[in-house]
Amino acid sequence: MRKILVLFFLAVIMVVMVATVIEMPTLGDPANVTNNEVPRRYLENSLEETGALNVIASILIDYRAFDTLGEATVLFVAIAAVLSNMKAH
Amino acid sequence: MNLSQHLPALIIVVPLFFAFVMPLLARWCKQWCVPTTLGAIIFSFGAAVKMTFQVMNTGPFSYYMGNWPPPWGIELSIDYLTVFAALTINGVGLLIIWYGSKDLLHELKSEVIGWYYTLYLLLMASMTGIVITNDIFNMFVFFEICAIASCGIISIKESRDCIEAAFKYLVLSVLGSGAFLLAIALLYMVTGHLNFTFMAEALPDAMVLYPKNLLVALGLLVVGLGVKAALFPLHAWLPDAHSSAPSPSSAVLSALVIKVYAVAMIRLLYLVFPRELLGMTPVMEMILWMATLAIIIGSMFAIVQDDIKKMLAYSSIAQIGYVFLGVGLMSESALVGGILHIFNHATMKSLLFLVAGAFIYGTGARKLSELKGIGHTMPIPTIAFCIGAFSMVGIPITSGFISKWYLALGALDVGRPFFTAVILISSLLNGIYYLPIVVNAFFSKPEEAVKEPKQLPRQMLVPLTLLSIGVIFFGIFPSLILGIVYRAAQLLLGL
Amino acid sequence: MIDVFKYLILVFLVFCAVFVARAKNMLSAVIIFAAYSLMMAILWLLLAAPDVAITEAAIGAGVTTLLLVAAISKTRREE
Amino acid sequence: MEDTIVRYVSRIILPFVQLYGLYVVLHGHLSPGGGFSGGTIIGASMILYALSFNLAAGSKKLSHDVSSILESTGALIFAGMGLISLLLGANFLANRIAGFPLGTPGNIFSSGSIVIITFGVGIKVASTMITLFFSLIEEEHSHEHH
Amino acid sequence: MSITEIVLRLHANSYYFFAILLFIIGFHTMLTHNNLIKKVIGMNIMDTAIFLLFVAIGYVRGGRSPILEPGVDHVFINPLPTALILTGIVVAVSVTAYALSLIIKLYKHYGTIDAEEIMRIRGGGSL
Repeated sequence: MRKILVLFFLAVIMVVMVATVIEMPTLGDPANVTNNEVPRRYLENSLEETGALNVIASILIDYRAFDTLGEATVLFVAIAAVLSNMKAH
Repeated sequence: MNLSQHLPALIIVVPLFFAFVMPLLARWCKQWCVPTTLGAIIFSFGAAVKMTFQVMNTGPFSYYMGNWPPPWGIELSIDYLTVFAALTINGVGLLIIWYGSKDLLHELKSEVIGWYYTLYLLLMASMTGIVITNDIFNMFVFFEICAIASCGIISIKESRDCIEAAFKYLVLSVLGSGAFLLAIALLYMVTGHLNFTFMAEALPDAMVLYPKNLLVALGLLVVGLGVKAALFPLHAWLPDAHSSAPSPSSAVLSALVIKVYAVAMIRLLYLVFPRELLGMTPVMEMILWMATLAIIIGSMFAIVQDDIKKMLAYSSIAQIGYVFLGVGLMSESALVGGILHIFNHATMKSLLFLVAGAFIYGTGARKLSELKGIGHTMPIPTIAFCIGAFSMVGIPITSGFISKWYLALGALDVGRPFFTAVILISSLLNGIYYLPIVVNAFFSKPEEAVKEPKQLPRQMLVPLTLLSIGVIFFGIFPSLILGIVYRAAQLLLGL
Repeated sequence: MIDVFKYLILVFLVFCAVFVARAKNMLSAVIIFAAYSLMMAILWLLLAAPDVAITEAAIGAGVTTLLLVAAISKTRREE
Repeated sequence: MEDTIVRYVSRIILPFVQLYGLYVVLHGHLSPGGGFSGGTIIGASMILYALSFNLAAGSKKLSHDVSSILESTGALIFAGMGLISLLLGANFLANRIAGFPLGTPGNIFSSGSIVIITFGVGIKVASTMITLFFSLIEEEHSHEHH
Repeated sequence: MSITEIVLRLHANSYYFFAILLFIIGFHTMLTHNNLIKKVIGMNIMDTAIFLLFVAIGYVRGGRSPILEPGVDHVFINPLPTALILTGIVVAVSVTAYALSLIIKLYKHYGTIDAEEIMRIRGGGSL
């Protein structure tokens, strides 16, 4: 019974999501709204603004470095949680 | 270098920095752990106070990480709501860990206490980050830190219930974050921005072109944040997690962590999504009804509990309902009541959990039936409990009364007296489960278990006293905090 | 041509995801999951995101698998 | 896992894997990769070492003290670079505006704070992966006395 | 909208479609399986599906990976989603490690990693 209920629930989600996928902006279209001034500046100015050839690295560690500090912190908190859990018992 | 100009970054980074140092301190100079933790949180609290004055004098401002302006870099936004939340988090968090510095010694094994402070500092930093950031992906990263750290301070205790509760909490948190990340993807796809301000500008256009994307994203956001904030049908993890954890963890989880997600939800719904979209869908109405059910059913569950911490945990489900009631009613007074309740519930629920911890510390008893007559043997914690309980019920001159008053007024403002009735009924229900404890504590003969309690050390008594004074003080002089809450509500509603 | 390749990988991913759920032996579930991660890394190469592909191959297929195997070796192997 | 062939092969392979990991870390700003992937590769090579010889040897190679120092150091390098840019008069985690020299694009020592932070992240991730694995696999020694 | 049009749209957005499909499968594994390690694997599948969706947003037809060559002009993909997902992957592995350590401890205390059996031992509730 529970399994059928879960399947029904997931089917509903699937239908809604597929309807959304049909409406979504076409994948890979250069005219998509995501290709706005944000990636343009990353791609055109990152060399002179950060000096890195790999644009991903310049986003990761310069433009959005605070995210990456958070990411390093996630690893740190995982260590803290795992070690405290393993030592406590 | 002008330090005060960088306070928005330092309020997050200083606790983070000392959290990174903490394992080294715990290994080689143990006695420095507590002063470092307290110092870092005092710094953050001071920064929050300084920024409050700045905001009240000169208006909201923002801070650009790495000097990159918003659509490219990460922006921290300091406005009335964020600074209010940062103040609450760091102020209450400071008192809780001050209390915890003694209480943890008997609840945890000595080799993990250093890790507890690490996790606590990370939790503080991430909560401040969640409320202060103006970037949705940055918020997601802080969500994850917050989720793991808050599970970590549950599973650190040596008991199998804690492990099980932490696992349940982790799984549901991860589901919530997954829904949130999917929502970010859907929103980014149609707006091209991650910054709240820029997203808000792009959304009205996107709403015309891609309505389904936005509706699905809205649904995912409400569900994802609802799971984390324990909004009514999604609260299954809360009672176990909050009752089995060490008392300081219960206090911080109930008082602060679930509130932080409520603040995130308020900011997203009011500042990012266009008002027409919210009007088009019944999402606010749904939040309203979920909040109502939370208030009634949470209180009912709390009545039948015998374990004091479990009762307080169920009461938290009811109390988060008040916050969301204020969110859903969408009137100025109701929003003021909801936001004010974030602060008021943080103080009174942390007070109650810490008193419960003090009872357990003193007598080892956690059943309500064993705590009869405790007022004779542990007078100060019991008086503190009375103050917290009165505030929960909403008796005048306590702070709980003020926020309920504003919520009731807000419900009348929008012409829905039904919700005023809900607030009254829930006060009655709160009375049913809090007042017998108070009465039994003072007017029954002491039970065997509570006859000769351990004396509470000063580090535990002072935070309890300060919190009870705070509950009374903000009940008598609410204007001190209402000024900033009013401005926050006006900013959110665009008045 | 590249479309056919893409669909092959995508369908393979779906099969992997289904068989992970159905596998009775935990170790084989983990191995299938490692294959899933590697295929995902290849898909990300197709999407011109080599950084994510390298990271996924090292973390998803490497470290996550190791951690899962470690957990299985400490618990039970059969479902 | 006391197999001669495994030991022999891993003894040959390990230096190359570690060299590759170091390359990925140090060239993070020039080619795909970076602190996270490179650090994971180095960490995985240490785990391979531990698995093919025995766990005690692996643990000895990187004792708990060392790994906790490395983790904190990596994270502190990151946060420290941010604080240094505060001292230099820019906002937190600024690079060029804080006055870090960008150097010639294409060199290993270019792009200011990026290369230092990548190195710090590499250290941190490598030691984190090792610690996570060993803490999951290790027998607990403390559970007799409670 | 006719069937052909729907199929064409799904073909154009095939990555999105399969990402959603994988998400649902992972979610299903997480909801219905009692084995806790299976739940963790399902969680990972769910996460990678979201990452696939996110990376696909950044794709631009005919674009190259954003490694600059001074003096040469190419069409590049949008680098922002790629950078975000690098963060996401590390987050996922941290959560996995912590969840597994909890599972090992659950096994030590209850002698099983089956959610229903654990519930039976504790009495009541659901995991």
